[in-house]
Formats: sequence, C-alpha cells, structure tokens
Amino acid sequence: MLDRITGTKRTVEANGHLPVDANLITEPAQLASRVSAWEAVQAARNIQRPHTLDIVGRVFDRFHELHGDRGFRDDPAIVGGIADLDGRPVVIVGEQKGASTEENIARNFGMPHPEGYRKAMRLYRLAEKFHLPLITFIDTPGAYPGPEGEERGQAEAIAQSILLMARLQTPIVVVILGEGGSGGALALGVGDVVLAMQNAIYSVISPEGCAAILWRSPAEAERAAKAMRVSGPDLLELGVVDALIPEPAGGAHTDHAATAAAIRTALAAQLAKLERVPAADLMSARYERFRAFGALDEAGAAPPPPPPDSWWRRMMKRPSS
Amino acid sequence: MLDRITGTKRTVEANGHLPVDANLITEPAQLASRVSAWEAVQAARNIQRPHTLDIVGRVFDRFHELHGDRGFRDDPAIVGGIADLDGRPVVIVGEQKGASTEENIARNFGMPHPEGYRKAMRLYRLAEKFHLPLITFIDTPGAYPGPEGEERGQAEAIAQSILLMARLQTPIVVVILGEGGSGGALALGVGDVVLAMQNAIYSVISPEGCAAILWRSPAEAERAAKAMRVSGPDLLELGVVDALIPEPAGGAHTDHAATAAAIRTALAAQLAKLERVPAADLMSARYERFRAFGALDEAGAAPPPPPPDSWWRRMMKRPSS
Amino acid sequence: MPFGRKPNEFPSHLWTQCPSCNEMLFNKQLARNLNVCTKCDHHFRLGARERIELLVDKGSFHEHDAALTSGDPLGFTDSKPYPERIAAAQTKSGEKDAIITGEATIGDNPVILAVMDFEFMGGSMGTVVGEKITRAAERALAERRALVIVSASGGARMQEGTLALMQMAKILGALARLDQARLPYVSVITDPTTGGVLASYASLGDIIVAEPGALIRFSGERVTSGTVGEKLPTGFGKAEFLLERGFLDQIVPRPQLRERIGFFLTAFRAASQDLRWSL
Amino acid sequence: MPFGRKPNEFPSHLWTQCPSCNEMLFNKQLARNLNVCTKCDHHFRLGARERIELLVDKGSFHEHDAALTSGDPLGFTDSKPYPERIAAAQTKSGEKDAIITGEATIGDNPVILAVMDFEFMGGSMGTVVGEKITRAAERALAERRALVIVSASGGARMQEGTLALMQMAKILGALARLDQARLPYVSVITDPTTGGVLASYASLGDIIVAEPGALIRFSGERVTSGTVGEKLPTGFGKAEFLLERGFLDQIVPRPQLRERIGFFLTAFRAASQDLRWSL
Ligand SMILES: [Zn+2]
Ligand SMILES: [Zn+2]
Repeated sequence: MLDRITGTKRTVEANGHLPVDANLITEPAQLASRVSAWEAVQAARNIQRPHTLDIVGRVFDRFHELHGDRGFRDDPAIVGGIADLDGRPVVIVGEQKGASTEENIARNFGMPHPEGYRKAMRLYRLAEKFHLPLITFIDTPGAYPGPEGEERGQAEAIAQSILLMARLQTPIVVVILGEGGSGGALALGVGDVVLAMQNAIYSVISPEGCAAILWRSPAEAERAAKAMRVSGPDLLELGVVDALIPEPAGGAHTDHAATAAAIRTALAAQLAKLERVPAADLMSARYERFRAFGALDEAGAAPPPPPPDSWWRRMMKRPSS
Repeated sequence: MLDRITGTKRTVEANGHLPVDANLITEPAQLASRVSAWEAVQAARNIQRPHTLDIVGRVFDRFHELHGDRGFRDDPAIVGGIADLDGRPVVIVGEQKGASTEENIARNFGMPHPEGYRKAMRLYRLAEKFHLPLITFIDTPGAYPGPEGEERGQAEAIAQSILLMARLQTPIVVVILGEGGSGGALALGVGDVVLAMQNAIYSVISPEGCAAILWRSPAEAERAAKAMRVSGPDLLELGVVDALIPEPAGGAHTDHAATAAAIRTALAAQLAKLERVPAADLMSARYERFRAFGALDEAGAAPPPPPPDSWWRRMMKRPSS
Repeated sequence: MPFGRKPNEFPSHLWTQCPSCNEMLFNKQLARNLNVCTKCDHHFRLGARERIELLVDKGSFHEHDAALTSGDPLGFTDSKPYPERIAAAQTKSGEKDAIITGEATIGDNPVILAVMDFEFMGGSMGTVVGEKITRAAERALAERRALVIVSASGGARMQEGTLALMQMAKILGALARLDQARLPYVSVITDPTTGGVLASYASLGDIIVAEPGALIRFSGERVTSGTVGEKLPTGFGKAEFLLERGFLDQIVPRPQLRERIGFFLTAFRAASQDLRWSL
Repeated sequence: MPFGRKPNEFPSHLWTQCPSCNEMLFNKQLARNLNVCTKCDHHFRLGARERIELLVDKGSFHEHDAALTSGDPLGFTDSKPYPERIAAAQTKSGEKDAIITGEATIGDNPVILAVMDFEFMGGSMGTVVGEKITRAAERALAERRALVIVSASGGARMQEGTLALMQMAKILGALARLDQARLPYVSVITDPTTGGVLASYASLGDIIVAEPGALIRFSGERVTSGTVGEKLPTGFGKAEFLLERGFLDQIVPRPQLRERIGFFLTAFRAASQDLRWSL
C-alpha cells in the first residue's frame, strides 16, 4: 500500500498555523489562473523581480547588515543582519541577486560560495543565542558549482547549514522569493513555516541541468520544469511549501512595493503565531514537518500511526478537523 | 598592597592533583642544576629533540591520526587523532615540527596556519562529545605570522581556540614539549593541568622578537629570554606550569625513549586523577587556575578572599595543608 | 598485460581490465580481493551486499525495512515513466532501491548500518533512501547504537523532484538528534559520491573516511562545465584532494575499513559508558 | 593646504596636519569633531576618556577598579626597570594603566564598558588590563548586563612575560561564561589593534565593529617582516581589508558608534527579556 504521499493538506494541518488574515494561498484553487512551470521559471528569474535587500528595505523598519563568515571572506551572494518589524527584532539571512549585470557579477548571480553559507550559519547562531526569530529569503540558481567552491567545501557548508537549521532553537520562517535552486536553497530552507512567492520556483536541480541529464539537451528545460513540478501551485500540492504569498497581477517585478507589503503581512502574522509556541513544541513540529516527506510503498507494514495533534491545535484547544 | 603575586605554590595547591609517584618536578630546588633561560631556549629548539608524533608513537599503544579542519585545508603543522593509553582512549592534538629541514618545510617549522587551529578545535569538540580526555602537545615558535595567516584569520582562530578550551567539558592535560611560542602555543594551552618538559620554554613573544622591540636588536635575544623568564624553573615559580617532566641527563634529544617514558608516566597519573573529578568541579578549577594569574596592587581594596578548597582536597577528604 | 595477450582474448565475464594499471584481472580473484586490484590497489566499486559482508562482524547483520519501495509522487516521465525505471532497476539488481539498512556489530560495537549501492539508478537518493536512513538514525537513537553510513551516489533522484531534496533536511533532522544524544556517526565515502548526498549526510560524520581514489564532488562534471565552464586541475575531486583540503579524516584502504571503524567506535563507546565524564 | 600656508606656519599645539588628506586642522575643531578629520573623515586616535564620553548615554558612566595598578612580577629591566616605565606612563597620561572600565548605559541598555588607551605603553595588555576586563565580564554576568570592549593595543605587555600571555586565557574564560549566559558582548576595534589583544577578546564579539582605516593585525609589521620577510599588499591589515575577509560585521564611523551599538543591544535585549523563546 502506498501509505505516505505527502500532500499539502497533511503538512499544513500538522503545522496548522497559517492565519487566514495574512491573505495566503493555501490551495491552488484559490488562484485565479495557474501558471505553467515554465512561466514560473521565467517569472522567478526576471531580473527586475525584487531581490532580498530590496524586500528587506521595504518590509522592515530598520535593518543593519552584518558581514563575514569569520574565517575566509564576506560573500556578497548572501546578505544578513538584524532588522526590526513593528518593534520586533529579527535576524535576516538571504541570498542576493543583482538587478543589473554589474550587480549580478558582484553578487555572483546569487550563487553563494561556502563562506556564504558559513556566514549564514554564524547569523543563525546569533539568532539562537538571543532568542531572535530567523527569517530567510531564498533566491539562488544554486550554490556556486565552480572549483573554488569545491575546494572550500561547498558540500560541507551546505550540509552543516541544513543540520544547524534543523536543530536551531528559535523560530524560523523561510520565504522563497524567486529561484529556489537545490541544496544551495535548502541551506536556507529548513524552517517552521516555509512560504513561497506565488511565482517562485523550487527544484532539486535546475530545469536545464535535469534536461541535460535526462533528455540529454538543456533545450528540454521546459519539459524538465514541468516534470519536476517546480511551480508554486505544484509545491503547494506536494506540501513542500505551506502557503504562497500572492504577487501583484502582473508579477512581483511590476510592483515591488505591493510585493513587499504582502510579504510584510505574511511575516507579521507568522511571527505573531510562532512566538506563542513553546520551544520544545517548535522543535518537534519542525522535525515532523520534514520527517513526513515521502512517497513510500511498504508491503506488509502496518499503516503508520496518525501524527499527533499539532502544537497549534493543542495550543488553541480546538478539536481536530 | 601587592596582594596577588601568582606563585607556583598557590596554583599547584589549588589544582593540587600532582601525584608524587609520577616523578614530577614541582620545585626548582628538586633540580640538580638550573639551566639558564638561553640554554633552555637552545635545548627547546634542538632539531633532534623528540617532536609530537615521535612522542605520541612511543607514549600511546595505538594512534590513528585524524585530518582536516572541514573548511579549507589539512594543516601539517598541527596533528591530532585518537590514541589509547593502557586501554584508555584519549584525543591528542599537537604542534608538529620536523626532524630535518625537508620535514620542517613540510611542517612549516611547526607554525600553524588558522586552519590548523580550526582542525584542533574540531578535535577538541570531538573529545567533548564523547567524553574523551584531551591531551595537547605544544611545540611551536608561534602561529605563522605571514600574510596568508592574517588573511584567513590567525587571530580569530587562536581566540576561538582559547575560548573553546576554556569551556570544553572534558579533562585537558597540556604538555609543553619544546617551544611554547605566544598565542600560537596558548591556543593549545588551556588545560586542567599544564606540564612542561624540564627544558621546554614558554613565552609571550619570541626572545628575538622581544629583543628587536625593547633592545632594538634581535642579537639581544639572550637578555630578553632571561628577562622574560621563559625557562622551566621560571615557569614553575610563576605558576604558569604546574610541574616539569624530567628529561634524561643529556636532554630530551639524547634519549627519545626515556623522554617518552617519563611523559607516559606523567600522563597516566594525571588521567587517573582527573577522571575522578566531577565535571562541574573540573570546569570551576580550570576557571580559577587561569583566573588567578595577576600581579596587582590595589590601593584601599580588601584582600581577596582565600580561594575555596580545591576539588582535589574535597575529593580526597584530607585537611588543607 | 599478463602473458602478452590482448584484451579481447579475455572474455569479459571472466576477466576485468584494471582502468588504473591496465592489468587483466581474473574476476573471481578480484572478488576474493574485495574488488581491489591485486597489482595496483585500484578500488573498483563494490555492491552493497558485498560491502556489508566486509564491514561487519561475521554473521552479525540483520536487515531492516527491506520491503520499502518508492511511489511515483510526481507522475514523472522522461523517455520512460519513473515506475518503469524503478522496476527495471529492481529486476537488474534484485534490490528494492539504492540502499540497504540493518543492524550489526563492527568490532563488537553495536551499530546501525546503511549502505548505498551505486548500481541502483546511480545510487540516487529519493524518498526510500531518505526514509531508510532516517529510520536507521532513529533506531540508532532509540537503541543507543552508533550509525555508520556508506555513501555511493550521483545525488538526489530528479524523478522525485523537491521531495527528493526534502530528504536531505529529513535525514539531517534525525542526525541532529543523534548528535545531541552524543551517539557516534561514521561516514564512509566511496566512489562516486556527489551532489545532494555529499551535501548532506556524507559530509557530516564525527569521523569521515573515504576509499582511495574515490570521486567526491559536490557538482557533477556535467553541471560544473555546463554552468561555469572552467577547466579543472587533475586529481580534483578525488579523495586524496579532499584529504588535503581538510574534508576527510582519513583515506582507508578497503581491507582495513572494518578494523579502523571498530577502533574509533570502541574509543567513543569506552568513554561514553564511563559516565564519570557525563554532564 | 588652507590659504596656501606652509606647515611650519601652524604651531603644533594649535594645529594638526591630517596624514590622510594633508589638511591642517585646528586642534579645537578636531576635538569637537571627535578627532575625525573634517575634510576627509580620517579617524585620529582617541583617548579612553573621550571615547567613553562619545559612547555612553550622557552622564551614565561610573568607573570601576580605578585604583588597580601593576606589580613587577618578573623584576623586568631593559633600558630601564619596568616600574619606572609604568610610573612614567602614569605621570604622562594621568591613568593607572592602559584601560578604563565601568558601568554605563548605551541607548538605555545597561552595559559594562572597558575602553583601552593606546597612549599608555602602547595599550599593552598586562595583568591590570587582564584583571579589569575579567572583572568587567564577571560583573556583566552577575548583573546581567551587556559587555562592550573598545580595543586599542600593540598586544601583550612583554614586561610581564607569560603572566601577560595568561591574561588571554583568563579573560576568555570569563567571556565563555558570559556567552553561556547568553549575554551580549560587542567588540569595538580601533586603531591600532594587534597581537594578543586581537588574538583574544577583540576577535570574539557577538558583534564586531571597527573604525574606518583602523590597523588590525595579528602580527606586528616588525615581527612579520623579520620572521618571514614577505612583501605585503597595500591596504593589508586595515579595517576595510578585514571586512572583506569576513572578520568584521561592520565598519562604523565614530559619530555613529553609540547609536549603532545601541541598536544591536536593544535588539538582543528585547528578545532576551521576552522569555517566550527561552529554553
Ligand atoms: Zn590495477
Ligand atoms: Zn583628512
């Protein structure tokens, strides 16, 4: 029996902390029209799309950037710091693309080196030490795949970063802003709540990379994107993201201010909910959230026990629905 | 009133765990003759002196080296691994000089780069995780002072290493084998017991460096060595080391086997004592050991309270002497 | 070449040519030598069952979760549907997926063991690999055993999309708990280990060892050259390179693996049993 | 140069020439501008008392341990005995040693503040600096205040030998306890900070900021060139270089220091007071 197809429903219910008033999209049916995977890829990569610092500057009241990994280099492809949302201090970490070719060269097109993830980890620990909620913004084609990255431990840095997020004893909200490219995205992606912009994508390998391997031609990227189900509605159905943040009608790139306003609403609502969760519950809910992902067939096995009531339900003392 | 000249007596008594049967030297008077500071400098730097891996190979029953800092490079100037002393597993970390010019070039003359200290820290944490005692061997002219070291954070690596040793929740025995050069030595030097070989030296700056600054000539190194009191008996009187491990009559370089045998006796005795100390006592004794160093004059201040009975006395239930 | 014979005189079901020294090796002898070239010590890849046999104390292995197989959560099709690919791989290998897990002892130390098999769809990590390793880590935690994972993988399984990616977070969540409980985890990296497996559990051991000559890289060659187009130095991405760059504790020749892992586990266990250091 | 006058037309007790832009600066005006060049923003060194005044909320500073002075544990003499050097430095500076400590508030956050003064024997760290910083950290721990240390130092004080070296371990032992108690420590690095001070507390802040153009190096120039003899690139060892290499959070111009530190401390304190995240 195929006992565990992960679906939005299960995951969202287990994490059932998505407030209605944040105008989030939790069902593809809520969308007026559904973009194709390839349209989403193009929207997510639009150079005029708002990137992390643009969003941070608009969403937060004050922001001071913190630099450096304390070991090798300050990686411009990852930015972070301390910000303030309605007087609530938070730690921010995000991948940073450029809005122009020059800026993209300086930001390495949002592809972090290992020292970028090590900077992120330093800030994760800072958040934990001072009980500050952590908000991450994902927007990367992937970790930089060149030789320098290999030499300095791209794989090690990503692995440590995921491990640290999994155990970090402070609330984490993840926002996939644009491109969520593989392990380089997941290094910022282990949270209590994972949100994506309506036109963001998230994938295990770039559509071009997948096409090159399975179709032996990068030109088949469109088919690969569709097959891998990388668009927002797909991710919602798979349970990989908990909800989508709506974008302006023409897409986020047409109105940065409105996009930021929607993100601000979503974040404020999430933080308000999460700060009421006891830390131990937070840690087990985060574990269970990622523990549940699977599509397994196990002959002869008893069906898995139903997941325990979520902390959210217990806290709200409402009956399960 | 000059209320706190740190002296051997105070420190050794506070840490009073030096077993008589380990043949350790705890008073300069126990030495048949006292070497001059400059003779000690020369003995400590003798290229034929046994270095860390030589000692480790002779002292321990089995040893498997562990490599790498997990971030940049495996530094050959610091070695470490897991070893076994009479069936007692321990973690070893030591600075490694060469016994020939070629080997010294490969080992960078025992001058670690930042990645060496980061490797050391990784092994310190490994020791802590598995409750393994940590034994460090110090033998370095100092941390490598070149530009690559600066670029990758020599100062940061040393600072973190000292901080980590100060808080590491496992017993630590430090052995100054040869040259104990400044911060590059102290990064391996924060322990519950600090032993030095009879002809080892330990100094805040190399005698040549001190001479160059204060006498404006490196040729005055001999005077600087004497003034800084870098020899074993000096260190004993200052309380910087708890005891000296006796060397063969001609010096450690004349008989590696006998030197190793003396180290083995000393380590076995220290480990046997330390393993009976409750962890919390260990941590406060380590704090107090380093907290006590000072030579202060404080007008009008009350004399400091006497130090509390050491864990060692409390454990042994013997009256203070 | 032995006896001056040409390669085509050696039937491939009987003989294998060493890619490193060109020696023609009699297959049975090669297998007896743990798939290590008898002339130059080149390490050929090794199947998971053979690997388990050489790693554990004789007869101590008991398999877990043997029936677990993958669904098709995305309805994925490239030149053929994903379920057909799985079925073909299962038929060819006799295994259900790219990993075998179970309990065993290594040098008398109780372990949970997970061994990947590159022959099954390139050792790709999908939800079965993720689930079996997670269960392995959870069992190690519940029974206070050490965890040993032998990696051999091309990376995450594209046909399971982001659900494959999520396995990295799922497994590492379990490894975090294991670490917090101060239980040892030894990562053994074999040829080849790349992508999402290297960027998760393979790189996180308390002890990380690799076999000689193993290819160990974050980016597949294709991805690296396609995306960035730089020329790579020789030896790049081999185990020896990673040792020098500080990412491996040791390179251990295959015949010494069991004893070496046993040494470390014994050290970690000896001290942990002694609760005098326990805080 | 203003008004085309030559430097010798500017009496040195009234005017100072900016080493960066060569502007002749009227001393009183320079002091009013926090010792920052009014033309090019070059940051001149600043005495500890002036530093405290600009850092803390007006009138909030109360000094601690002001009477502490150094003994001569080694009986050290070079061209003159160490006690004479100390006495001369005390007479010249009016301070007892190279550091001033005390309590204050910064942006209404209660802190313990320690400020080094390079003018006192090159800001060298002996047992007085070690003791005063250790007491500062212990007070911060006992009173649950943040700790702010402003460094300016040539390194450990050679005249106190290994006892000076031991101060690094002594101070870091106290900082470890502060960290464990989740109390914030902000390190402010000013020109110049080198040697044992950089290799201990200066490099360990939860937040590390530096002033523009500050020289920040582990090895003194003399030691580096004498021992290794390599040529150094320009800009090497300046704050801007360290920011790029990942060792500083920010470079903060002097007039913004109080506000910036206050921002961080408020953020850390706001959340810590809210025990909902407390574990
Ligand atoms: Zn061969
Ligand atoms: Zn100027």
